[in-house]
Amino acid sequence: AELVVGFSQIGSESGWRAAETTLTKQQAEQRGIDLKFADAQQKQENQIKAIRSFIAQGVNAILVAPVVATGWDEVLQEAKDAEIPVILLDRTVDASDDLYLTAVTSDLVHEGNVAGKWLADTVAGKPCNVVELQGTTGSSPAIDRKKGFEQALSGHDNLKIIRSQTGDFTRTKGKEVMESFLKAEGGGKNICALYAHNDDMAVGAIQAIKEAGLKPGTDILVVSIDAVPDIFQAMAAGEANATVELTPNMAGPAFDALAAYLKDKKAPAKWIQTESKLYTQADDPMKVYEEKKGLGY
Amino acid sequence: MQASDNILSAVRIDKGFPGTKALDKVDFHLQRGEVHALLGENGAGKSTLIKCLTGAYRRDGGSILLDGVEVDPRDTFDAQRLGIGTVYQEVNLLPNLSVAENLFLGRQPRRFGMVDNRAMNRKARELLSEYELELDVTRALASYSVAIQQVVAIARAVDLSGKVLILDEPTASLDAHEVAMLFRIVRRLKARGLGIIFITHFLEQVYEISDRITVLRNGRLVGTRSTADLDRRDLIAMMIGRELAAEINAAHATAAEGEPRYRFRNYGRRGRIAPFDLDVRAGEVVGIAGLLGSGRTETAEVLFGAHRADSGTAEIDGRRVELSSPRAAIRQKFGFCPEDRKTAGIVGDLSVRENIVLALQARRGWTRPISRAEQNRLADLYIQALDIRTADREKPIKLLSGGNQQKAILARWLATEPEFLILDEPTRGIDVGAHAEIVRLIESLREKGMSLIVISSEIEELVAYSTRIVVLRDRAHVAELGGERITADQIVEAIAAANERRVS
Amino acid sequence: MTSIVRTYLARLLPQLIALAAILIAISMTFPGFLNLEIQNGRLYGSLIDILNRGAPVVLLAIGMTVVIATKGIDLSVGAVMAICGAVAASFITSGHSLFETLLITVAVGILCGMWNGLLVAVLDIQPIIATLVLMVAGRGIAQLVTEGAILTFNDPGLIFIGSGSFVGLPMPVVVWLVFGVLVALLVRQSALGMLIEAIGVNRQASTLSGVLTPVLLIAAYMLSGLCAAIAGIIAAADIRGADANNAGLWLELDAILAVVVGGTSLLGGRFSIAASVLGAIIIQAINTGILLSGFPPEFNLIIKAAIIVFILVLQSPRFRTAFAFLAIPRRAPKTTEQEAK
Amino acid sequence: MKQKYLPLTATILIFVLSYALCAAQYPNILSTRVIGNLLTDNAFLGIAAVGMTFVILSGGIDLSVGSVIAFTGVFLAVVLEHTSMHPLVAFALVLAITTLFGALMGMIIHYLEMPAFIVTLAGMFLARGMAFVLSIDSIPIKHPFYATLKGLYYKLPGGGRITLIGGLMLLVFAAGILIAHRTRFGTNVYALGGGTATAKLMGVPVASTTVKIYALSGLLAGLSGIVFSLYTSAGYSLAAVGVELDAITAVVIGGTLLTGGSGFVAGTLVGIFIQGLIQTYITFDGSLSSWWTKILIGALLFAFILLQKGIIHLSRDARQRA
Ligand SMILES: Nc1ncnc2c1ncn2[C@@H]1O[C@H](COP(=O)(O)OP(=O)(O)OP(=O)(O)O)[C@@H](O)[C@H]1O
Ligand SMILES: Nc1ncnc2c1ncn2[C@@H]1O[C@H](COP(=O)(O)OP(=O)(O)OP(=O)(O)O)[C@@H](O)[C@H]1O
Ligand SMILES: [Mg+2]
Ligand SMILES: [Mg+2]
Repeated sequence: AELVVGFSQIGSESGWRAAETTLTKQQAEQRGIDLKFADAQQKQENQIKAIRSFIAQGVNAILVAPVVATGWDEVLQEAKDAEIPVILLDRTVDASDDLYLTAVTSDLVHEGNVAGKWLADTVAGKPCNVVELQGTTGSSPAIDRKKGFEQALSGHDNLKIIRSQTGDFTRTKGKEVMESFLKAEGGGKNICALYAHNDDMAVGAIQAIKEAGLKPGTDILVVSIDAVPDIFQAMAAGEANATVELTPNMAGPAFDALAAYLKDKKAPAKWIQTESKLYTQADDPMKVYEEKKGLGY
Repeated sequence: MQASDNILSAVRIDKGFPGTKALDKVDFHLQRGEVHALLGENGAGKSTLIKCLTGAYRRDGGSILLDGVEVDPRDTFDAQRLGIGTVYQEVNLLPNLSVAENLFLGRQPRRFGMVDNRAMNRKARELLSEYELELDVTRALASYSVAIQQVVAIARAVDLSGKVLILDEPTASLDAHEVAMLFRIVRRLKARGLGIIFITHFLEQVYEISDRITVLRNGRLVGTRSTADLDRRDLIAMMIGRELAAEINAAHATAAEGEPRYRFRNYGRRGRIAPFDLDVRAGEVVGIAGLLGSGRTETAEVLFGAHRADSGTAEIDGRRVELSSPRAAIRQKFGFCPEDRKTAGIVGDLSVRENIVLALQARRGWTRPISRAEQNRLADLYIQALDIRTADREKPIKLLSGGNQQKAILARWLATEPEFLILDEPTRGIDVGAHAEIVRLIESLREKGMSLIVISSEIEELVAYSTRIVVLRDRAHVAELGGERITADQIVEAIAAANERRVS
Repeated sequence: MTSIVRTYLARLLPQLIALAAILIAISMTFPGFLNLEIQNGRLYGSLIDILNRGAPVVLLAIGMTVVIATKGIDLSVGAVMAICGAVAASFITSGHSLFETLLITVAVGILCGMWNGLLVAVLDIQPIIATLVLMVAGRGIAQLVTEGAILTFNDPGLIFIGSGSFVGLPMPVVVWLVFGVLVALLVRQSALGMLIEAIGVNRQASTLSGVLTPVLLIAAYMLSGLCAAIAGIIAAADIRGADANNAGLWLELDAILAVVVGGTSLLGGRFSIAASVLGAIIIQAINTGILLSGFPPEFNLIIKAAIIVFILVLQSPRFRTAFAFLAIPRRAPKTTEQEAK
Repeated sequence: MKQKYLPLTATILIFVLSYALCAAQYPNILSTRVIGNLLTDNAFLGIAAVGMTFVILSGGIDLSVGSVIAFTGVFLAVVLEHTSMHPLVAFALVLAITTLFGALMGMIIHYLEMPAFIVTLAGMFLARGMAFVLSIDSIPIKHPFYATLKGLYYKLPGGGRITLIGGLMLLVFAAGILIAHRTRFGTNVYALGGGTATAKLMGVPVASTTVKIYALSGLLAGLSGIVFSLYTSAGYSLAAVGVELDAITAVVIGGTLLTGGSGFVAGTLVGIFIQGLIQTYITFDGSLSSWWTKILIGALLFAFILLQKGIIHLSRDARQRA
């Protein structure tokens, strides 16, 4: 019979996540999988409910993009008892690893690290004040991307994070917070670089920098994470400098691992890490933009 | 006077509101086993005094002695514990609770720590049977008429009053039968040694039941007299500070001539009022009489389109009209003073001025605002014409005394210069002076050619101004009296006849 | 005339005091706060930022004020903002002219308001729940339009609404100023204001007095929808894209808060558009102040809550009566004079 | 049947009907697993909704519920991680805190005469702010006692389970029903909903009742937070965002008037089940995109309200004709 896979998605809070959903559906279709999609609207309880419903329906496998790391033991145990393999997408959980088949994720700390390294290399020892736009307070990407970035900066005394506020991962807040950074730091004269936890905030901040009469990309370096299409446009225009890719295609590797497992019960590695590729203005941003445009970002 | 006779004494009570001195060093003494009438014009401060006595308002000065001991009830709960039961002026019960819960709120019988609903309902039924009321006490209070609610409020207060019972215009919405019943109970309590404070604007009732009278005017004490020593004329003079020009003349108005202007045929609404025929001429006052719950208010509401009629036709001057909503009726120059002023009449937070111009403005539409100067003129005009006691026209109407609110609503409709005016209990809660003025007003409106429908529980009053009287029973029109037959006796007989028929 | 101005000022006094206090507090922690300069032909500074960033909430608060005055509430405004932003973006990117786009967007907003109004006025559903329906479904509709992505556009006209300037002021500020004045004039120069207040205080009595209650109720929600549409356009134009997922998220709460800080009772009745606008500016001032303060973001909510509680406590009837005692000595001599006569 | 039971009956009717409809399409919905899940997954929401019912019955509203749940979770996680306190002691402590928090809001609402909507909105900011300050990380709770509690369940035939927290929710509902209808406090709550001024004139202790109502809501929100922390074995400051709206929706779908004074605690339980059913149905269907999910939830919410209105209307008409 046809393979039935349940997919509990966090929600649709950003373009990146919409792209992930689109790609997951595409991948399922290509493989002839019947994908049961459940949107949790950013709530863990809804994800748990969805997984329980999947178990009650008797699906063959479950994909989860967990909204938070903790709190999954019980429901994963239930899935295990029902002998339904579970694959984690894009974030891992804080549970014993025999409760799930594998996790297809990037390393959030590593992403921040890549961004930080790029910045350290680029300023090359010159003193540089960095402002940081954090993600939603308390969310794991915000915590980990901050951590990774700070790790990369440690040991570079020339780099200093002078201001750090949350921009809630949105363009609007990114712009608003950047405006206040600019005001607070002498109209932006004290700022040498911006690190944003996602591209959307960076895109908003770039507008704020322009409206303050400065040149983003030159007066203030801009580095961010995700690699959504719009940041490539900004990079092509010289307004953004670098971005670290977080691929939205987590489902492809996940389905491959699942197929292999179902075929001959061969358990895959517990962690399938996706690449955190760094893009800079040197990487023909317009071409990448064209490639990514159609993916549902 | 010996302090020991006094069960409740209020000494030099002061109470001010922004812009008003509602009570000015008022003394009041209530003796054991007496019915003490508290009288005064609308806005004299009667309700305020009551509220100060029961802790509903904080008084600004003065002291209260209960049984010679100084007390200071902080709220009505305190007052109840002290044995003071009160019926406040507007029905102050909770419409969403059941009748039984209203009666026993805060003192429900309990078993094993839980409220014993069965016992409570039983006790409620027992309590109400004293008032000849057989209700389903588990139903929400809201499903009963204002009158029944009033009786329930009285029953509750009586049951709560160990020492003092205060009744603030309890009879306003009661008919003769219920009033008689209330008085029987009051006499019984009096014999038990309770002190009873009784506020009303019905002077007959004052003379029937009270032992002493205290009169307030403009927040000041005018005096306390023994009822037996005070004749009606002097009493009125004490209340209004001058002689009343003339009392209501008993002779009724003559019937208007000519073709009916307003013709309702087979008009009614299922479940509310049985289809009826009604003709009203220009310059005619049709009085509507009937017992409580007989469907008088329903008749008015259907005529005004507040509840859309589902049968029959309406014609004005031979022209068919649709009275499908209050707006439609107002377009035909109808006006309607509802009986329940608190929920259907006043717009509490708005000023007296805005309340007066509201209907006129609504008819003109929002694009044609009445200028502020014109609003002020209208408001001042009616404040003066109807003698509405208010500090100024910008005072929120909810801060006016009950009777003055009623007058302001009347003014709202007069301002629209209606041709067909429906008044549901227009004199309820209105003082003697104003009462006479309103009766005169009704007559002068009729003389100007207006058509009026007036609903009143006061038969004498109906006789005074009606050119015809319709009698209702069980939500149907059952009799019509005209010409010579408009006398109090005839009306009572018609109602009674109807009643007998119901019994048989 | 002067007396009208004076009553007007008296009405706005608590809000003005609160705003002044907050501005002073911020400028003490952040000295450059009150600086204003002209840059590229427009005013530039934190104060302007407050006015500019406050635009969506100010606009929502204008509509919300009228809805609340009718004893209603409109939880859907955030979602309607998202819908309208999405509609604007999708029309402009599919080649429609700016004029057509704005027209359609505004129409969509008004339509959303009409839907709410019909539920409240005709079906008699409680406002919170009636508008909750659109609050939940509306964001879905917006995402349906953008398919969950951020729909970016480059139309200079539309962008101008978000980040252009006019007579030195950012366009959003101009828009809300003009719109606010228009609405205030509309309700106060016509009889609308009074009729709306009457409905809010006592719907039954108003209907019996011939007020067209259902129509006015629907109109109030339509106005709120219109406000949300304009706010949605501004929010989208600001970031040159429609973010259906986040545009206007939880802004309904800020708008309601603004109305309450402005002193309009949630129980309906008396309202003041100007006071609500001030309320919205106060809230934005708090937000901007927090951003400038440099505290870690974990503290944002606590600081905001504390300041709001403080302002509301100062405004609460209990405190105002206490405050009134301070005002009494000015009036007292007059009364004694009168009594002496 | 009594008029006042009409909304409740309508709600139950709608629930049974829609359950049957869902089951016709997906027979698996009848499995004990789904029924067990309905209880377990909605336990925290149900408990919070009981408190919300009281608040709404009194004519108020409590927007702080979701944040208090998050705060409770984070507090427990932090305390259990950093101290050797027994979870039961921590439970008692956190319940005391949330009850006090609710009582404080009640006091502000009553004594400062401020609208509940705004006071509890500030409470919502404050409670979540406190959670952030305690920790922005999500913290797992690994105390063995938690495992013990989670091991307590009754297994139904067919794989379903009645868990401890599911059972607790039913208990709370039972207690809520008892308090609402069989205590003086309960009647006082309805009295406040009928009109504060009148209730005061009738001698209802308005101040203490108001404070108790919000304290109760705080207590139940805290309990709900404990249940949530059992449910996820973690504390997380971003948890339970918007739960207050779900609770309010459940209360209203359950037939309680938001204006206060009329409704039933039992109705809220049905409201919770209806919401749970909607979610289960959507997951079983599994073909809806994120946006269609939202639109459908909104549409179903609307449909339920409409149906309820319709049923009430029809039966009222029928009575009038009779
Ligand atoms: N809460 C209040 N705020 C301001 N003024 C008030 C308030 N309550 C009463 N007043 C004013 O106090 C005065 C006395 O009112 P009160 O209600 O005691 O009159 P009353 O004698 O009971 O009249 P009525 O016969 O019409 O009921 C009136 O002028 C009224 O406007
Ligand atoms: N059994 C009942 N069920 C529901 N509502 C009732 C019932 N009896 C009376 N009412 C309501 O109470 C109000 C008064 O009743 P009705 O109009 O019959 O009395 P009335 O003849 O006007 O007498 P009064 O106005 O003196 O009470 C009306 O609004 C009516 O709808
Ligand atoms: Mg009075
Ligand atoms: Mg009547």
